[in-house]
Amino acid sequence: MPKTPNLSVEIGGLILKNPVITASGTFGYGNELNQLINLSSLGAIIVKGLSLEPMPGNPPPRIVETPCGILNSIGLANVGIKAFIKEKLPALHKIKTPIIANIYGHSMSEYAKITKIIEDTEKIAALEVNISCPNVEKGGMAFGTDSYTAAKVTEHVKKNTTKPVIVKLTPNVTDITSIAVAVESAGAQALSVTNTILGMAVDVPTRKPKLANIIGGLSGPAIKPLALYLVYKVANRVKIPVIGLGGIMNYEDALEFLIVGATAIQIGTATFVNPKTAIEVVDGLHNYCLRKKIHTINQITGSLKEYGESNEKS
Amino acid sequence: MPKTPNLSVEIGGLILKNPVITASGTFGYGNELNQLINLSSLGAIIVKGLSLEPMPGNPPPRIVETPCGILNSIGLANVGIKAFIKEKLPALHKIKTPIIANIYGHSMSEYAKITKIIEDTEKIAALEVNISCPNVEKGGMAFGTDSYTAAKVTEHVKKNTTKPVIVKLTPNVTDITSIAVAVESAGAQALSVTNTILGMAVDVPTRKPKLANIIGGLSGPAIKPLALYLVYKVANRVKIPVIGLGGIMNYEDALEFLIVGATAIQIGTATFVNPKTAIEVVDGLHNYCLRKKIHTINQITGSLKEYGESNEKS
Amino acid sequence: MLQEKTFITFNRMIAQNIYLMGFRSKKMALLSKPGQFLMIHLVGTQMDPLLARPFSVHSIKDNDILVILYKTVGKGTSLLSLSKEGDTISIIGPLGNGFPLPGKNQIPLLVAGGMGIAPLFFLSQLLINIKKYELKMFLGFSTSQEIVLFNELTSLGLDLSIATNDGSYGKKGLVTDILDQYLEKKSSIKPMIYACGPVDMLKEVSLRAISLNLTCYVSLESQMACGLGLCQGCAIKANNTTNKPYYYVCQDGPIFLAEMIDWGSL
Amino acid sequence: MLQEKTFITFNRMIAQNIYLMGFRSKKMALLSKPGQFLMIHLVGTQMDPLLARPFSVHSIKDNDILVILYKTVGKGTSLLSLSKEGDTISIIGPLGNGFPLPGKNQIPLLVAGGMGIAPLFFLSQLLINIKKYELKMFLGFSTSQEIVLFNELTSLGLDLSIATNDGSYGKKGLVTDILDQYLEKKSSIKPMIYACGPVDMLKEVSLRAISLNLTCYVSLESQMACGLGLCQGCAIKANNTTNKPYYYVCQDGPIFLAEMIDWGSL
Ligand SMILES: Cc1cc2nc3c(=O)[nH]c(=O)nc-3n(C[C@H](O)[C@H](O)[C@H](O)COP(=O)(O)OP(=O)(O)OC[C@H]3O[C@@H](n4cnc5c(N)ncnc54)[C@H](O)[C@@H]3O)c2cc1C
Ligand SMILES: Cc1cc2nc3c(=O)[nH]c(=O)nc-3n(C[C@H](O)[C@H](O)[C@H](O)COP(=O)(O)OP(=O)(O)OC[C@H]3O[C@@H](n4cnc5c(N)ncnc54)[C@H](O)[C@@H]3O)c2cc1C
Ligand SMILES: Cc1cc2nc3c(=O)[nH]c(=O)nc-3n(C[C@H](O)[C@H](O)[C@H](O)COP(=O)(O)O)c2cc1C
Ligand SMILES: Cc1cc2nc3c(=O)[nH]c(=O)nc-3n(C[C@H](O)[C@H](O)[C@H](O)COP(=O)(O)O)c2cc1C
Ligand code: FES
Ligand code: FES
Repeated sequence: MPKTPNLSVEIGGLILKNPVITASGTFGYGNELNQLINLSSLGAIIVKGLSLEPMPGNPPPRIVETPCGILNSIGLANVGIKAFIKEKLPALHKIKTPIIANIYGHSMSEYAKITKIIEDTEKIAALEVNISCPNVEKGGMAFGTDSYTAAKVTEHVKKNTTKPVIVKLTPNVTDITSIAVAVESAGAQALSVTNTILGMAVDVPTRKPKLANIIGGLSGPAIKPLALYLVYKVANRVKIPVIGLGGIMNYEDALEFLIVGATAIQIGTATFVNPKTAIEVVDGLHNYCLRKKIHTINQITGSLKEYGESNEKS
Repeated sequence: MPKTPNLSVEIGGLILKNPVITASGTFGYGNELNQLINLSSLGAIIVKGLSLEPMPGNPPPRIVETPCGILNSIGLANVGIKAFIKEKLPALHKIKTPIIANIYGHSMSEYAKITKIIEDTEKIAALEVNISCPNVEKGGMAFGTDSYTAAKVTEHVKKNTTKPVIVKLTPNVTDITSIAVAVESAGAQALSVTNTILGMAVDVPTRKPKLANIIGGLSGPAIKPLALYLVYKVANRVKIPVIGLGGIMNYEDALEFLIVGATAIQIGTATFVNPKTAIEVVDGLHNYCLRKKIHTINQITGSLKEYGESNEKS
Repeated sequence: MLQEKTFITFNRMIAQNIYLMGFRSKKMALLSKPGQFLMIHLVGTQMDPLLARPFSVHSIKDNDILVILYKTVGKGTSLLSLSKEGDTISIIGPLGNGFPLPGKNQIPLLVAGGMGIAPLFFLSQLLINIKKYELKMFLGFSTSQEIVLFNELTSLGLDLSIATNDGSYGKKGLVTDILDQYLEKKSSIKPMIYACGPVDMLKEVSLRAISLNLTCYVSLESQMACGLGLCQGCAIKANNTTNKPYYYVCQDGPIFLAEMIDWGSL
Repeated sequence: MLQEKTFITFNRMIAQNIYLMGFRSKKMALLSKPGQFLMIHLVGTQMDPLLARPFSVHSIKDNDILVILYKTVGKGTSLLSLSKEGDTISIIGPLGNGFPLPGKNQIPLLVAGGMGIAPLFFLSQLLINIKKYELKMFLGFSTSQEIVLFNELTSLGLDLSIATNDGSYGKKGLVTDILDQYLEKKSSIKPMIYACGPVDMLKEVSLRAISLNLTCYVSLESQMACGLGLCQGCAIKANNTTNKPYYYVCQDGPIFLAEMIDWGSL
């Protein structure tokens, strides 16, 4: 009888039962799909980006579909860290899946303050630090496009928590590896690669931008080739685990990210298309490992072969 | 009777009868589609990137389809500038469309040498300087990711020619406007925005990269939102004309680029999907102008409205 | 909220670019209330168009067939119009809040512009079946060719007043014109209004209702990525007398009280 | 080279995952030679899959219907298999060089592996019609269920030898095994070989032909973006005795002399 494959992975000391995580901003506050899927089957849940104070977000339209992708300019609309803990988190208490808070600050000290609040919140298992949001004026992506400030934000967060710290990088840079290395040196225990790419769209009849904010972040299958490349580059450069995301629609896409070096993956836009995607990816990975007699999913991470190499082993 | 709209545009002193140009690397050496379309109807033809010596290009596979896009790692396979002039250019002599040479050098001095050869070649109307190819090891994109070297390459080319010099930028940078400004100051008379985005793809069954070169350049509709954003940013920053490209599939896409500030546009990957795309875009723009009573296409360039603005005028 | 892969039982054009489509789902049919909507995705491996599209529940047939009424306006709806009986589609629903029913002494009045008839048909079925009202409906279309479901509505027993922009049927003008006439004439009656249609029409109806102090529910649309409360994409500006800056159409709506919305922002 | 939008006249499954499809184009039918190919695109506004797909001309019916034989292996071919009589498709062709015909004293021998039968069927029709050869064809399939066109080939008058990997029909083994047997037995005959099939098979056939000094034409495939000589994508490594580093399958091929190719790179 085939052995049940071990899908568990470790991210900065946190053990996930499988490498499939739901991406921030695409899974609400964690409980919205409670009626459709078994949330406890997920590797982890990353909730909507949280700021110290509530943020209203950008004026609508905030979403527009583009070829094989979507542009969003949500602008980090969120209820704020305190309301999240008070009003949203209790619904997740019964769920046996680590909850990861995605945090965003307008300044270094805001990052520190949110971190302190989370440090005291038992149900939050880890932090994902968003230094790469393209949709807010102050801070946001600016923190993530420069090695020095990226490292500084990381330090501010690290100083204030004992929980694992994941830093989420932006693809909108000339050299993502220098930022990855800086953030690693500053103490990040994992990296999420990648946030959205900058983009825009125009409504020809009215000659207006399709997003009220003019500019938005591109996600979905359209960006998968870029995301995969960035994960490949970063994973070959840092020692900490890389969590890959960008356009993953099914378990085969997830495998591509693992193969180029990701330890875990996140499902973002795909959840909008099919809310069961993350669950189906968990099942798909499980069955793939069974079929291929792979005992632990870690064996897949970084298993990319040379082009000319023979493929007898697989 | 409605007046025939004036579609002509000017790029660095060169007058094109319409703003529709075929993009380098997607239109061969200019004459391949001679049997299918009337080449003289095009605004201009940019031929495959040419180097001083012939280049073999990268090993195959060089092309892979991705969601709404393609990744290529051609590696600037070309016959070299001399063979181009001797063997390919004569076929274009009867065509009443400006021929633009896209050039690529492994070093500053190679850029200068190719430029000199082109300066003496009457049929070549202008140069497009590729400082943004992701598919070659030396030079290539490296020249285009740094303001200083980008400006230096531009100077080397400018010094050796009286023909209009267009510089083609890469999207793989943190701040494209700083490069655009540097290149403008160095004397470029126009900018092409944008070349391909870096990307990769993995074949799961064999765990090998789908491209032998591992990494390639992403083009096609998938990148349109990013390309449009970059054109918008650059056009708002420089005084010289911007030629927009990236995922244009039809005349409406072309209009989006004009509206955000492009003076002309290029058709790349779309020609693979439908070789008549460029011609159909010319017709589409013509009919749009007729329908909307727009006398000269220049009126559309940079006509983006604010989101809240009323749209009575259009 | 359910997610199901199911089969199309019919898909037919009932007017230029306007289609009625049915698909079987007993469970979802049982749960659906007028004003709620479904997210519909054609099943396939193609990723363009990428997202599911929202459609109101238009009616329930034979207790187990959900019916939508839709107009082809772009890629997604054009593709939908090509699908045939027996094709598979994926639906999530019912979503959103649905129309609150009238109170004991409230007299409902339905106002539909164009495709706004889609959810109001289901509502009128319910109102007539449950409460046996003398139900009045004002309909606006751009032209007579776009008038759909005339017979169905009439045989339900509705009292219809129709306006067309080009005057090709009924009163020439906007649906708000005939509504105005009615409200002026019968100023003693204080009906409650249910409205669905283009945003400009909803705005006009709402402003009237607010100024006349009438209860008015509108069914709003906005760009949706998920329909499920995950993306925060479907924001619509709240009237500034409330403390929420934005409502989310998929969760807080799509049915709103007229005075909840900042109409100036739309 | 022509580009046409035309109609599918038939599209039917002839074996598991294998389809024959015809579409009308008198002009293209007139121009097409065996070994040439078409770029085929389903007409529509969807952009996934994005590119057209290359298929060999499999035969010409009634002088004006182009026929292709294809196997569903991915997105594009699966979509193609769903299209029906009357659907519109866009084709560009004929493309590529086609098979050179045998010289006066050359005896042609056809070797097909799996879908390699697609272009060789057209070639065998032509050879039999024009030259009245005693035409021998070696066919390899993975299993008997994949054997297609057996009756058609037999009634053309071809002398067929079949191998299947699993031995479910004919000789158990590879098509090269039965070819080897033949070449050994009839070592006095110096046939010229036309081969099409999976690259590993073509490699084996080519290496034999080269060592026996036989003229051998192979029909090669590679990843194509355009099929038209625009993209330089379809490169295939040239044998290093030539001065071109790469051939382009769409322009220099898809038919190559065995010795032109660097088989070690494939
Ligand atoms: C809650 C809700 C219920 C709806 N019910 C119905 C219904 O019962 N019948 C019906 O015909 N339509 C209904 N719609 C609108 C329908 O969802 C859109 O027409 C459809 O999504 C358009 O898809 P498309 O791919 O054809 O168009 P696209 O190619 O996506 O867009 C074409 C045009 O339609 C506009 N558009 C796209 N999506 C929307 C949207 N969600 N709201 C408003 N405009 C949009 C675009 O801006 C564009 O101008 C409803 C929308 C919502 C939010
Ligand atoms: C000149 C030429 C003639 C051809 N003639 C025929 C024919 O007559 N009948 C037939 O069934 N097929 C033929 N092919 C192959 C056919 O083009 C591919 O099977 C088809 O493009 C696959 O498209 P897809 O979207 O279904 O698969 P995809 O989803 O694109 O790919 C599925 C799998 O097929 C492989 N593949 C994709 N395209 C090609 C290609 N061009 N060559 C080789 N492998 C590929 C991919 O690597 C992948 O493993 C020919 C190819 C060429 C180049
Ligand atoms: C609507 C939307 C909202 C998002 N909000 C956030 C956010 O609050 N914080 C964050 O770090 N990333 C946010 N993201 C980015 C996603 O988490 C993810 O990095 C990106 O979408 C790429 O993955 P995908 O292609 O799988 O969606 C958002 C993305 C979308 C589409
Ligand atoms: C196959 C291929 C080859 C290309 N070769 C070149 C080249 O030689 N020089 C160059 O400047 N750009 C080259 N490009 C980039 C295109 O000119 C264009 O910038 C890019 O494809 C984006 O436009 P598109 O999305 O319309 O294709 C190539 C693109 C493709 C797809
Ligand atoms: S549509 Fe996603 S939250 Fe409403
Ligand atoms: S497929 Fe484009 S050059 Fe051959």
